[in-house]
This record gives sequence, C-alpha cells and structure tokens, in this order.
Amino acid sequence: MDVNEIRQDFWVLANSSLAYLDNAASSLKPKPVIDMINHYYRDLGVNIHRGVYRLSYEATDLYEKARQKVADFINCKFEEVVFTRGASSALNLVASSLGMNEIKAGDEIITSELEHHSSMLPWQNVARIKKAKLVYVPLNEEKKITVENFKKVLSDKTKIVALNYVSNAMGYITPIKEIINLAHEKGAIVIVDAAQAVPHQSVDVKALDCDFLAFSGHKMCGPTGIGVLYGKYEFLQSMEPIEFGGDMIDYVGLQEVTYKDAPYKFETGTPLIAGAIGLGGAIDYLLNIGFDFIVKQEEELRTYLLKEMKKLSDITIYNPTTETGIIAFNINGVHPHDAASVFDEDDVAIRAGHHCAQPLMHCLNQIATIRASLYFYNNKADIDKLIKAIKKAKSFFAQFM
Amino acid sequence: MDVNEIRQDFWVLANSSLAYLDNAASSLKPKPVIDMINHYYRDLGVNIHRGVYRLSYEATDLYEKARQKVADFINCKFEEVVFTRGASSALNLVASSLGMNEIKAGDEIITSELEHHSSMLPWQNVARIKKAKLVYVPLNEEKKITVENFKKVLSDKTKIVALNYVSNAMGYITPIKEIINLAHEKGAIVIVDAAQAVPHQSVDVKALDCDFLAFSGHKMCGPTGIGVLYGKYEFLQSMEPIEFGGDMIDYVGLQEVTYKDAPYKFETGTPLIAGAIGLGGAIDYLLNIGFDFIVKQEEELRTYLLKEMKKLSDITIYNPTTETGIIAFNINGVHPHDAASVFDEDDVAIRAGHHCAQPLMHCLNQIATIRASLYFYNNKADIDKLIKAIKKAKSFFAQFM
Amino acid sequence: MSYGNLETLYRQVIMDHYKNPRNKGLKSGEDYYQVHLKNPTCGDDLTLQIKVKNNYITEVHHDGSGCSISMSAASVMSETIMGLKIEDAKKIIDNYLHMVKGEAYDAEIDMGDAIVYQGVSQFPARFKCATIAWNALDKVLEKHKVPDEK
Amino acid sequence: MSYGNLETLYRQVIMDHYKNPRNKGLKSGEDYYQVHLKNPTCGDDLTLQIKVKNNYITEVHHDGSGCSISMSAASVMSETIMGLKIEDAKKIIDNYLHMVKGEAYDAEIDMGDAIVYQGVSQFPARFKCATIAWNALDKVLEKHKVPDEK
Ligand SMILES: Cc1ncc(COP(=O)(O)O)c(C=O)c1O
Ligand SMILES: Cc1ncc(COP(=O)(O)O)c(C=O)c1O
Repeated sequence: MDVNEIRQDFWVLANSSLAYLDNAASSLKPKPVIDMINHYYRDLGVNIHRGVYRLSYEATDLYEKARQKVADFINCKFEEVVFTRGASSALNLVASSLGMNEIKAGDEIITSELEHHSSMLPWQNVARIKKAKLVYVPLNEEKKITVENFKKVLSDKTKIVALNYVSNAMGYITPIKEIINLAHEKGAIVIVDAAQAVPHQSVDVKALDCDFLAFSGHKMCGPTGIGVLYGKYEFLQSMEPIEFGGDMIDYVGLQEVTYKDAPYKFETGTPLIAGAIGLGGAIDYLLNIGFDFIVKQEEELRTYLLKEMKKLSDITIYNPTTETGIIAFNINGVHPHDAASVFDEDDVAIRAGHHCAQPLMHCLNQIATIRASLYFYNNKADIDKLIKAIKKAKSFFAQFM
Repeated sequence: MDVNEIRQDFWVLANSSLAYLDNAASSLKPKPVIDMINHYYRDLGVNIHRGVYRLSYEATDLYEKARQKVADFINCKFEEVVFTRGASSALNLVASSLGMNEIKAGDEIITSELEHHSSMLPWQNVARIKKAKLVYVPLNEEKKITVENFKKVLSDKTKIVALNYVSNAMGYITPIKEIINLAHEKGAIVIVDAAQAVPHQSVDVKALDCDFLAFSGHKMCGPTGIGVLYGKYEFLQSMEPIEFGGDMIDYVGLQEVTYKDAPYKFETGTPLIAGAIGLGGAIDYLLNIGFDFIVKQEEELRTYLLKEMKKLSDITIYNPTTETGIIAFNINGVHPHDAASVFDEDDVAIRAGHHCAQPLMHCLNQIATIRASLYFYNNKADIDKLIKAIKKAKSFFAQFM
Repeated sequence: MSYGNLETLYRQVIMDHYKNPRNKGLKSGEDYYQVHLKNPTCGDDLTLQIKVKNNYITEVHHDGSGCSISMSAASVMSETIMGLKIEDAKKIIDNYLHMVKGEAYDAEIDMGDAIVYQGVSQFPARFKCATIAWNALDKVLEKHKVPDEK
Repeated sequence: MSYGNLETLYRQVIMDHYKNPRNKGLKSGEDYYQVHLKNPTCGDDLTLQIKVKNNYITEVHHDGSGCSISMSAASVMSETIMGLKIEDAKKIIDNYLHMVKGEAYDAEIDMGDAIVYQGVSQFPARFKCATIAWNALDKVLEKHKVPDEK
C-alpha cells in the first residue's frame, strides 16, 4: 500500500494542500464510497423491504448485504446489527430501552470522565430518573482508565458498565477485555463506545464478549447519518423498541401491536438506505486497505509527530503516552481557538475545543485543547505542516506578549 | 415546465422504460440533489459546528442554510426546524418527549384508522403506558376523516390530536385546518403527519396553526435518512430532549447537565449532514418546478388514470374520490402480490401491501391493496403502461380460473 | 398473447395447488410439531404442523393466507416431504433454497413438484413467497429439535 | 516573517484589549441589566452588565473567558458604547454585525476601535467569537426591554 496512491481516492487530499488532521471528528470520504452512494441515489433511489419490483429488490439487497458486511466486519450475526443514525443514537438506544426498563433505585452504573458525552450522558439521565448511582472509574495520573481502578468501583450493585474503547480526547486504549470479564463476573452488562476504535483497528465483538458496542459510519470513510449498534441477540430480543411505526411491526390493532424480531423492531420507518449502503462500501474500502497497514501508518506518524513536537518549547502535550493517532496539546499562553486560526491560515485542519468531553477538560484544568488526529491517508508532509504552523502560531502571538 | 425535460433530471426515467408509480413510498432523486450530496461528500466531507477551519465552516454553513430553506419552505422560524432521521422519528420525538411527560391517566388522544403506523403507534404506546385513552375518529363510508366526525370524539379530555394531512393509503386530504381550530378551542395539541402533503402541495404551518408537523426528505426528491419536525418554539423549548450526548449540551458536570436551546437540544451527535444539505437541494428543486405545476400535473394524471381504470371490469377501486395522486385498487380474484409481479414484468413499479396502514386494511376488509402513486415527473405513457399491465394481469390469471 | 417470463413463474401446477391446496387445514392434538410464520410486509401468514414417527414425517398440515406462490408452495411442500426421512427432507429444503435463489443445486435429488418453482429465481422479489413454507419446515424441525439420524 | 491575513485579524489594538481589558469585572447591585451568554462549542463564556439612565448607557461591565477575539471584542465594545444613547448603540450593533459578516456596512457610523474587527470577515470560523459580546449587548437591551426613544 502506498499512501500517495491512497490519497488519490480522496478529492480534498488529491486536489488541495490541506493537511487534514481532524479525523477523530470525521474522516474524509473516498471515491469508491461516494460511488456506492451515487449508485443508490442515481440508479435506484427507491424504498426497500416493501417493494415487489426490481429496483426495490435491488436496493433491499444492497441494504441487507451491508448489514451482513457489518456483521462479518465485527464478527457477529446478521441479526445482531441494528442500523442507527450514529454512535450517539446507538448508545442512547441501549440506555432508553434496556436502561429505563431494567435499572432500579440504588443500582450502580459505572462510566468515566474520559468518556465522550454520548457515552456518559445517556446513563447520567437514566441514573437521574431511576435514582441509580452513576459511578466514575478514577482516572490514573495520566488520565487513563486502568483495570486496577476499575476494580475499585466495581461492586455487586454494578448493573451497567458504559466505557469507551478508545478515548476521542486522549487516544488511550481502554483495557476493555479485562474490564468486560470482571464486569461479567458481577453480572453487569457492558456497553462499549467503539466510535474511535472500529475505524482504526480490527474489532471482534465475540472475542471481546461485550454485550453492546456502538460506532459511526462517518468516522470510518462512510456516510453521515449512519451508525451501528451491535447487541447480543438475546438482549436485543428482550428489549423494548423505542420508536414505533412503519416497518417495525408485525400486527397492528387499534389498541395493541406486536413487533418484528430484532434488529427490525429497532429500525422504525424508512431506513437509512443510502447510509447503510455507503457504510457497506466503507467496510469494503477499509478491508482492502487492511488494518495492518492502517495501524502501522498511524503508529509511524504518531511517533514522528511526538518526536517533532517534543523539540518545541512552550508546548504542553496532555497525552505523551497516547496509544493511537490522537494527540492533545496546547501552546502555552495561546488560547486554542486562536491557535486554530493560524492553523487554518496554513491549511492545517485541526480541532480546538472540549471534544465533547467536558468532564475530562475539568480534570485537565483546561477550557479546551488542540487535538490532532491521524488516519491512514495522512503522511509526513501533513505532520511537517502542522509543526510549521505550531511554530508560526508561537512566534505570531509572541509579538504581543 | 415540460415533463419530458423534467424527466431528464432523473436517471431511471431518462434511461429506462420504467413507469415509476410508487412515489408515496419514496420519490426518485434528481441530478441537482445528487450533485449537492456529492458536493458535500467529495469537496468537504468533514464534521460541522465544532470545526475552526474552512471546510468545516463551509459544511456548517450549508447545513444551517438548509435549515433556513426548510423554515422558509413551510413558513416558520429557523429555530423551529428540528432535523430528524425521517417523519417516523419526528413523530416519535413528540410522543416520547411531550407525550411521555404531559399525558396523564384518563387523558384522551385522538387519532384515526386512516393513519400511517408511524403517526398512530407512538401514541398507542403513550396511551398504553400512561393509561390514557386512544380514541379513533370514526371514518365515513368513503373512509374519510370529516370535521363532523371529528367533533363527535373531541372532548374536554382531549389532550392530543395526531392526524395525517394526506393519507398515504387513500390519498384523501384531511380537513386539518378546521380540525386544528376545533382542537385548539379545547386546548389540545395537534401533531400533523405531513409526510404525504409536503412533497405535493405548498404547506404553511403558520396558516394551519398546527403545533407540530412532520415530514421526510426521501419522499420529496431528497435523500434518505433525513426528516423534519416542525414545532412551535415555545413547545420545543419546554420539551425534554430524548437523546443525550455530543453537540446538544451546554454544560456537562459529573451528575448534572444543561442543554442548548431548541432545535439543537434535539440533535444529538454528529448531525445528518449530507441528508440536511441534500434536503436543502430538494427544496430548491421543488420550488423551481413550482407547486402550481406539481398540483396540476398530478391532477391531470389522476383524472386520466381513474377514467381509464373505470373502463375495466373486475377492478375494485377503494378510493374513487381520491383528492391526490394516490389510487388504491385490487384486481378481483387476484392476490395483490401476484398482480405486482405482472406489473414488475411490464416495468411498472407499484406497491402491493398494507402500506403501513393495517387498521385501514381491516376497515377495507382486505389483506392488502395495490397502490399507484403519482408525482410531477410521471406522464400519460406511465398511466398507459399501468393500464396495459392491469389488463395483462387480468387475462393472465383468468387462464387459471 | 405471450406472457414471457410470467409463464415460467406461474406454472399450471402452481396455480392448481393454489386453487386446490392439498393437506390444508390444521389438526388438534399434542403430538404435532407446529410453527407459525408471517411475512408482515406482504401479509403472508402460514402455520405448519408435522407429525414424526421413527424419524419419518408421517403427517403434514398447513393453513394460512397469502399469494398464489406462497400458498401453493405450502401445498406442494406438504406433498413432497410426506413420508420422507427427516434427513432427506432437510436435504430437499437446502436444495430447494439454492434452486429458487438461482444458485447451483443438485438435479439428482427428487423434489417432486417443487421443481416447478425454478422460475422464481428470475423474480427475486418473490423469493420470500416461495420459501416461507420451506422456512417453516426448517423451523419446525429445528425448533422441536426432532432427533436426526446419525 | 510575514503572517499575511493573520495580521488583518489580530490587529495590535485587539491584542492590547485582550491583554489589558477595559471595564472587566462585574458589579453587584440591582440596577444593572445583566445577561450571560455562552458558546458551548468553543468554551467562550461572557457576562455583560449595563446601567442605563435616561436612555443613555452610563456603565458597562463584562467578565468571562475565551479566546483573544471574543475577550477583546467585549472590552472594545464596552468602550465603544459607553455614554451612547441606546438608539445609537443599536445602530452600531447592526453595523458591526454587517461588517464582520463581510456585508455592506455604513462607514459613516463611528464605531470607535470596533472597526478593527473588519478582518474577521475573512475568517468566518471566528465570526461567533467576534460577535458574542455584541450579541450579549443586543440581548441585554432586548431582554430587559430597555425603553427605546421614540
Ligand atoms: C403518511 C405517512 N406518514 C409517515 C410516514 C413515515 O415516513 P418515513 O418512513 O420516512 O419515516 C410515511 C411514509 O411511509 C407516510 O406515508
Ligand atoms: C468516542 C466517541 N463516542 C461517541 C461519538 C459520537 O459519535 P456520533 O457523533 O457520530 O454520534 C464520538 C464522535 O464524536 C466519539 O469520538
């Protein structure tokens, strides 16, 4: 695999000098995926499931084949894949259905300050309404979740564990497999927010033995408006649907209704047809690139970036031991938002903000950080541009000091 | 406007001999809309709202301009437009938030047997859980909702009225304006399912004075996976969000949270970026065609279709007084599903089924009906193909009688 | 008038079984294995009952409503599998599914009248109709874990 | 080293107001009109207090945290509107918003140092930063329905 060849698949990379380093927010979309989306909109464009004509059948086939692709991709069964609007919707689905029906006063729910708001807030809401207790795994001095610290909060009262697989703000990999084992010993249900894991490494839900796992299409070369909730089938089957209407029903009477089996009972109304088909295309694309390459490329670039950044003075790196392509830093004395404008001027696309992780910002004692996040299509030139822009921001704002 | 020119915008119409008559399920998508979607995926492809670089700003701008287009289109304020996954999600949002929080035991909710499942089932669920009473407007002998009959069920106990604007199974136009006035006199809140209205006629929420109104993009030349909930701002502001996480929050603490104002508190996680932008494109496209033309074209074709169908024997038309481009019928003695295969062979795309309206099928005493549904890009040749296919189905199955 | 492909789908045999279904109507009694399948999107609804003795299928009954393809297929299936060893019935299910999907199938296996559903492979939208009865058979054998011969 | 466009955004005046904000810090007392605005996506947080006498703005105080553009703009704004008639302050708000959006604006209206935010029009991503203080002013005038002169 040659990065320069790969970059030709991405219009922005092939046709501009942008260093795109905001991949944790959303990845760019390659031509083969856009072609898939176009194929649906242009050549088909019709509704699925209910049609008895060829276009509809073809669209249905593509939609359901995408589900099978997802299932193969994360190693689960076809009917364990629920299509949702995104990771946030998927995580909310579990909390609204399983959480609202099973959690009782006094139960404990474990989460962490390293979570994305979408992983933690659905359970904060359940805890508030059901008078359960929301418990935070203490982070270690690097702000990591450790097995050690997880054990300190795990108890017989623990009913739910809702944690990230990879932190979007710090790039740490949670020791999720051990945590799942420990949680299961206590009979707790584990929901894994894998929005930052699935795009970057091979994920096997059966090997992890997690009960639920969620991710989004748009962070893995796929379309916006599509995500996946994986759930063990017995859980999905026992859960109440949260939206009611077309396509999810079996029999509808005036005062009562029966639902289809999972996953369909959770997919109310006209499905995310183009989204699912495009996600299928994204999976094909990533598998063709290969996770070996993706992991190696991100690792090389991360090492290089950290090495170059450490040469600079007046830079604070918050996660020097990051395990993925996510680096969080600030330029001392320069507000991250101001720095970002310098980066933008220099065609470096980077994020400055709380990264939907306000509790972590409170831990770090920062209003915001600058986050560079890598993907397999980045190259050394992107890193060099970033380093140059950091230097420029430093010297530019130094004028005013 | 010339239909044959319009048909060039739709790849399937321009390049095949298909008579596409399943528009109530989903419309085809024209090139300008697909171009908009491509523009986002190809030239931008990044996340919105949180980016401080140009691509992100451009994408945010397109996304929010689409919201303004929707607002202008249905005549409401910018902040009264909530983007959802579709009409089903929009209707569920109102039931889950306002319904679950405001409805008490003994309250009455009015709906009808003419509803799409997505209009009625969210309230059936609220009624079941809250022990409220779900009341059905009696349909008249044509299966229409009338003001007369609505008055029979409206009472001081009525808290919610959830009705369609145009029936997807029968094509009737509900006298919704009078119903809204009467409901408001009793202090009831009216939710209008306009999924079949907005694509086909000019809709003005201020003139209607409805409290909520929902529709989907994919039925109006827009993308899948996008819909709109309109709500009067004071209702939206007072309602609880139903999904929690990224992008919808203001301040996040470990045990408490404050939300953004509407509409953002209802748009959790990465938004339906391509969907919203594509919907904006669809609105531009429809406005350019013009509702005068759309209404006239559908009316002419409907009149022609009904005239031709009435010449045929052994056909039952269930809605001879249909007011829109939706015609429901059966070929006597032929299962609708069997008939549909004949249509498919003859390149006529049509729907056979319960049309997500099982209660109506029970009223009609049918398992299913055949539904032909028109849009502005259909022409007389499409109708002729349908008539020919009906004749063929009749004679084909007559062999076996 | 030529009806082209339609005639490969709607064979005389099929329409005959539709009009005059064999083994239609359910029995009461505890010694039946029973399964009820629906295809909510098109309204097909099928209940299947079988009785098994010494690994042989000795009775088949079905009831329900739906289109000519789904209803006739239930009737044809009931005749095809009657008296068969479970093992052999399972082979036919498999072979039949391959055939209607348009995949390679074993022409040596005797499927009786079920062979006429070959034409379905050209009508993918009707695949569910042609298979609901056979899926019901698969489920009924699986659901009750009818002992299979070694 | 040339910083190009950046120098039109970060003018010396702006950075001076950022380092040495005027009128920063809130007062207690009931006769202040107050409003608190946030931009949760980038963490800007601003509280604005004004006192009005006979339709004249007689005091302006602000406090909060954020980037140089948002914080300096609050300081510049506080100086610009001090002592003005409400009517005239409103005209400036309007004019300022047009200017930073890159739309046509009235160059005749005296906006004091606020004119240096012209460069923002080339940085649309910073539009929110440059306007939070002015939006707060708009809100505080509107919220408390400060009587406008006829
Ligand atoms: C009248 C009516 N309401 C609601 C819906 C649901 O729309 P969607 O499937 O896009 O959520 C439909 C479309 O099927 C409809 O026709
Ligand atoms: C770790 C993590 N979880 C959840 C999400 C939410 O994903 P989405 O915004 O696609 O719903 C994100 C992305 O922002 C994330 O990084």
